[in-house]
Amino acid sequence: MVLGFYPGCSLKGSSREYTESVIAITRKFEIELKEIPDWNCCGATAAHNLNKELSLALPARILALAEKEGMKEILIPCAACYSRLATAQYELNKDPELKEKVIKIIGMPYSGDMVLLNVIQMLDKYITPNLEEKIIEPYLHKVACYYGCLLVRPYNILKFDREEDPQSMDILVKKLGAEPIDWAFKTECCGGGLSISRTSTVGRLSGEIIRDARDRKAEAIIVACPMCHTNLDMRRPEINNYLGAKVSIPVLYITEVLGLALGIDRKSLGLERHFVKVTN
Amino acid sequence: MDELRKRAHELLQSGEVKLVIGYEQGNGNKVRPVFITNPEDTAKLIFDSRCVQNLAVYLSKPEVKTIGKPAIVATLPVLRTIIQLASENQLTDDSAVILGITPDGALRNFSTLEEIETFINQFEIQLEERDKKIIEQINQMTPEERWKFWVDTLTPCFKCYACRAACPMCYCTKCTVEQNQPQWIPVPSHQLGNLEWHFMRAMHMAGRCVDCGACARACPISIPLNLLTKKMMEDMKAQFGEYRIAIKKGNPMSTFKPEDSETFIR
Amino acid sequence: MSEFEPKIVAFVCNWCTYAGADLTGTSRIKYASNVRIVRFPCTGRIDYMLLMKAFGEGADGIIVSGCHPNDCHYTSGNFHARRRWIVFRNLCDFMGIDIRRITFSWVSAAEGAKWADLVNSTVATIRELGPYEGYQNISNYLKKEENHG
Amino acid sequence: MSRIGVFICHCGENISATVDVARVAKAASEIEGVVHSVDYKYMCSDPGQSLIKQAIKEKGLTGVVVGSCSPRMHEPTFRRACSEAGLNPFLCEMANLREHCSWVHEKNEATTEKAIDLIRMMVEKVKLNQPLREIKVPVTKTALVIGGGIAGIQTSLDIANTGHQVILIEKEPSIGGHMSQLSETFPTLDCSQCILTPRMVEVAQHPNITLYTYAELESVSGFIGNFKAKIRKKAKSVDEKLCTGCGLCTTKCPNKKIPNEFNEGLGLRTAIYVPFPQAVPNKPVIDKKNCTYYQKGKCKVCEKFCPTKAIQYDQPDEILEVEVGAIILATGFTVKKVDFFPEYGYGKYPDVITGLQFERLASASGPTLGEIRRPSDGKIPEKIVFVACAGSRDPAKGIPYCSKICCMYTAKHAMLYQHKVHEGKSYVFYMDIRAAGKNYDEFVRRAIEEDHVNYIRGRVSRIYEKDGKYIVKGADTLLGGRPVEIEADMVVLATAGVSNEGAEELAQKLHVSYDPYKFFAEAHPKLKPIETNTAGIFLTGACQSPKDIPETVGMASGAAAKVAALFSKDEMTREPLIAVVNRQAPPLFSTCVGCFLCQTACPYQAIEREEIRDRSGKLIKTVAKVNPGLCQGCGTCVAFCRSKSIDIQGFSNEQMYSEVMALLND
Repeated sequence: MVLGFYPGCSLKGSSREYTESVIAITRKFEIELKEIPDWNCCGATAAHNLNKELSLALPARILALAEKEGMKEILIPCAACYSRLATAQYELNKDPELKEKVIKIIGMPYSGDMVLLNVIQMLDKYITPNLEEKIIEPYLHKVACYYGCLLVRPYNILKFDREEDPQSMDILVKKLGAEPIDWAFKTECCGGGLSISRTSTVGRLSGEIIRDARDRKAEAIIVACPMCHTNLDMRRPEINNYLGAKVSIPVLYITEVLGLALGIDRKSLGLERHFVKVTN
Repeated sequence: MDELRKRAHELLQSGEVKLVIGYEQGNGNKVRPVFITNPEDTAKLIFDSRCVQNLAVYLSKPEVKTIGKPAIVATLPVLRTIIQLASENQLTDDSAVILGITPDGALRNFSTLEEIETFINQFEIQLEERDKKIIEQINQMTPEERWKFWVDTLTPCFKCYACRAACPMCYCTKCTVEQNQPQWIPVPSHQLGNLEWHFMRAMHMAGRCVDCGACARACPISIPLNLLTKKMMEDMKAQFGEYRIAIKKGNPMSTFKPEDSETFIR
Repeated sequence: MSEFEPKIVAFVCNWCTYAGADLTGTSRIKYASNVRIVRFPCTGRIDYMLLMKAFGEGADGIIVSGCHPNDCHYTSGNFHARRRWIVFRNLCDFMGIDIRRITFSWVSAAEGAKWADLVNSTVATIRELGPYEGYQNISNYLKKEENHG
Repeated sequence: MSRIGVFICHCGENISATVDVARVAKAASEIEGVVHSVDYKYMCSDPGQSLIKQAIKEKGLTGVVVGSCSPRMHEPTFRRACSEAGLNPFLCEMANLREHCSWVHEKNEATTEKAIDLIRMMVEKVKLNQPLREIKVPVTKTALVIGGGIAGIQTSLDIANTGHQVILIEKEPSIGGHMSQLSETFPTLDCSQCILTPRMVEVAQHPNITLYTYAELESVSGFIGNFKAKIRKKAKSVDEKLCTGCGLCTTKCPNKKIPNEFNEGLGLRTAIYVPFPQAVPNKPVIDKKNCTYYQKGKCKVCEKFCPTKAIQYDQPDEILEVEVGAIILATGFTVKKVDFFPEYGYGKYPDVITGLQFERLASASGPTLGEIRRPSDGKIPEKIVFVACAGSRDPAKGIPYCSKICCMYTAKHAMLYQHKVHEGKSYVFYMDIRAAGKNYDEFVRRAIEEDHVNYIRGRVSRIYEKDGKYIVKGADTLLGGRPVEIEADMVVLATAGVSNEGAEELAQKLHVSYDPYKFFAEAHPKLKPIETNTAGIFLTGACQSPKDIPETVGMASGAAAKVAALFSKDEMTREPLIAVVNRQAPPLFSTCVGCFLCQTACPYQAIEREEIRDRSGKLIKTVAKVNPGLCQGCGTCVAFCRSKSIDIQGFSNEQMYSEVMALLND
């Protein structure tokens, strides 16, 4: 089976481990990921604040390229990219006039019927049905599933999971043997786009998330978004500084946890690339 | 065919029915409807691909009703007609014995209308490619061209009302065209009278037409009348989700959905 | 020859649009005088054949208006009417009857301004389209015949 | 031959300033069939009406057209005038020269032309008008009140006190409704039950009121003055005549762990139970779903202990058929439960409760006997947070409207808390304080100023539990949106008031319209807030929209007055503008062919089947027949009938046709 694949910038840079773990898993289930050729920036996070047409044209071009390749379904692991592509698809399908305009801008035919999958949707659709027999090492840890903002919002566009108290990752990690904690920070702000510009704010916002996960005795935080990961993992010094304590709970992508349960080696999953060490 | 004759014979012999409505060999290569009351005459019955006239039209004729309970040779369009008539309270389970003919030509007995409904539901009403093409051609015209097309097409009509007589759904005892207080449809067969007659006839068929083609076949000057009903059927399918003949569903024109499209309403 | 003055016939329901047009009056909002209102109890009562008759008798444009969905005084007359209009409009279009000349609308008893606006824009549209010669020609043919007879 | 009189009104200058009335009158006089045409300054005035009456008598008019204002304004006036002069009132029509002509057009030739057209239209119509008789229908002077809360109680008492019979049905085992659950009432802080209980007893004892509790409406047919209702009396499993209400069974029932609905789940009850001590009737019912005997076939403890042998396990549901002349809907409302709010804990935190639950905690008859204690551990909360607008005014939650009562009861709750827990600290998160009402704002000010409740203007984004505290995260928008966090011991959500489950179904049974939130819709938002669009069915209380007690009681009395007015006569008249299926001489009998597609189109189920039989009883044909009592005259069937067999009086095919013809044939 072949799935279209849109990595976006993070998965080629700061979150290479996310890409690696996604590929490791799909390979295990004989799914080939075909990268959309000549892909461009999805427009996150700035474009839609500056220029609506630009913010729609960028994702539209990506989707048009995928259509040209004959793809019917594409995987978008990055939550920000997923949100942008899904939003553009929704906006353009809603407004035929705008769609015509954007088609003119990108200079390519675009139909708008591509099926877009975030990583959890992909796992639910293609992996979990045949998962049980393949689990070698159940992930027997208490974990905090952290969804962030873009994976579940806005509900009326994505129609994926409930936006205030999402459950999809919790259900998935239970299948892997983990015990998800019940907590209130699943969709709290991690500081998102301020990762570079205002690290102290990230320290404070992500700090509150880490604090609650720690207090509730989570042994790992599970994410499905490169931004979440960057802030919770790479900005740990700032977080620790804010908390006044050293917290060493690792932050894992859902695909990494899955990979561990499937017995894939740490290196293939990119676990060595984390700032906060992932111990066994 | 033997089976059909045998069954018809049985029915008349036993007195279960008083009349068998079927087809017989006519002049030349033509077939025509036959009304058999004598068991011996059942040998006249034939059935082949030439037998396309919708016999259900006779079920509501008073002349037929006075004879007694009929049995009727019923092809798919006839079966559809029977269900539509039943939905309009014109028939019940006991009204007639149905000598069903399946699309592959086999005799099939139905004991209840419900059974017939289940059967016809396997065959959705579909337009033939030829009709689709003609409708598409008309759609492609400008409104002015369409207007001219229909005025020209309908002008030769001389209002013989054969279409009405052949249509099994036109069973009103007093047709609107025969009303003169007010005079809804002008009597003469001039352009306006023709247009309004055919327009109204099509509207009366909305949600009721079973697409048997009887009206067009009956037209002595071959006006493709059923293009109107066919087009309407397609439109209704698109607008209301389905076009299905059923006993209890409620006619699409006398029911509604709160979410019906209203993009054309300001 | 003087400028073409369209003849518009409005078929409206008693409870919403007729009352809405009353409100236009009490609010003294001015609109084009080309329209003549025919009052029906409900849009559900409006017979499509009357619309045909109006064209046949020389109307250049038609307005059909009633209560907004869920506002019908009779609960569902307007829903039935809407269904009928959907089918009617499609058939008109297929037969080349100029559907631009029939404006369907919902005008509530509180929408006096909307009524004025509706009439004005319909008059403007019809003015641009000109007299409905297509329909009038075939009905003049009728009158000719009658004169013969 | 028609002899039509045309009367053109100047309406002071309202018409004559833009329309050349004299010319209109002259043009009218030239229309075929018009024998009299005049204009006059004020047609609706006494002398104006006399002109009409005089002409009817002197000229022997067979029809009258008054060209003046909207028929919605003066049609009754002119029809009455005609009637007084001996002309059938339905032979009078009005042309709307004011609202539809003089007021909306400029003074010019075209406007006068239009006025002439409008007159011509009506002259042609009136020529075809038929004399009609008003329909008289008898009135059954019994009212059916559905719902036994304060609305139903008040309206029942008021109707009963006018001397008419009332049947009151309540789906719960006792009347009382939400008001009986309340602790104190705003803005006076008097005890809710103390003021309600006497009325409940009065209902039970009133000779004109028949009370059925544990009963629901099954179906309704008929029309104003003549409804037939089927009522399902659910089996109580207790013979009400034998039961003395001693209560022994309820103390002996072994199944004691059923969440108590009256206490909003904060207490427990037995399977055989009386909902609360002051219940009316004060006799128990068996809750079959939770009864061991019904579920497992064994137990019968209550039967064993009952001293009067009142327990009847095999008692069936009973269907009563009653005839009533009016129906009052008083079914009330409900509040959203906390599980509606994932961000506030999705119902998983025991100490995050609804306002209605707080009422039970604060009530002396409640599970804590009036002490404010946490449901989880019984501790008295030291810090309590009230969240107003929990769901209300929140389009994202699908509830854009204001629930109206929450601001007031939240202030009351905070006050009650402060009165009971002197050292406690209370916070109210609010969007706006809506305290419009007599002594209402003063009440809220008292909470803030005298009882020192901390009001914070802002919304709560999330509530989560940490170390035994509930962290309430919100914003203080008066401090520039500064985030606020309060570690509370208990949180009370003023959850949105919503329509009852089953409201939609009930509305459809009664053919009453409802709004998108399933609250029943009034006939006119301002002038008919009590009537529904279905004649003879009235609304009262929170089933129309959330409202407080005084407003509910006022509305209930209003509904009672409407019913009393209806019952003040033995017969009522209706306009005869209804549909009729034609009848003709044999052998046709009617042009109707009995396809009955009109039946599904009729919003009122007014179309019946009539079987036409010959002398020997053989069925000749089945044709449609309109029930004149049910038909409201919309005419949907008329436009639908292919053979034009149905017509509507007053707006007949001929009349409408001739109007169109008159307009265009010039």
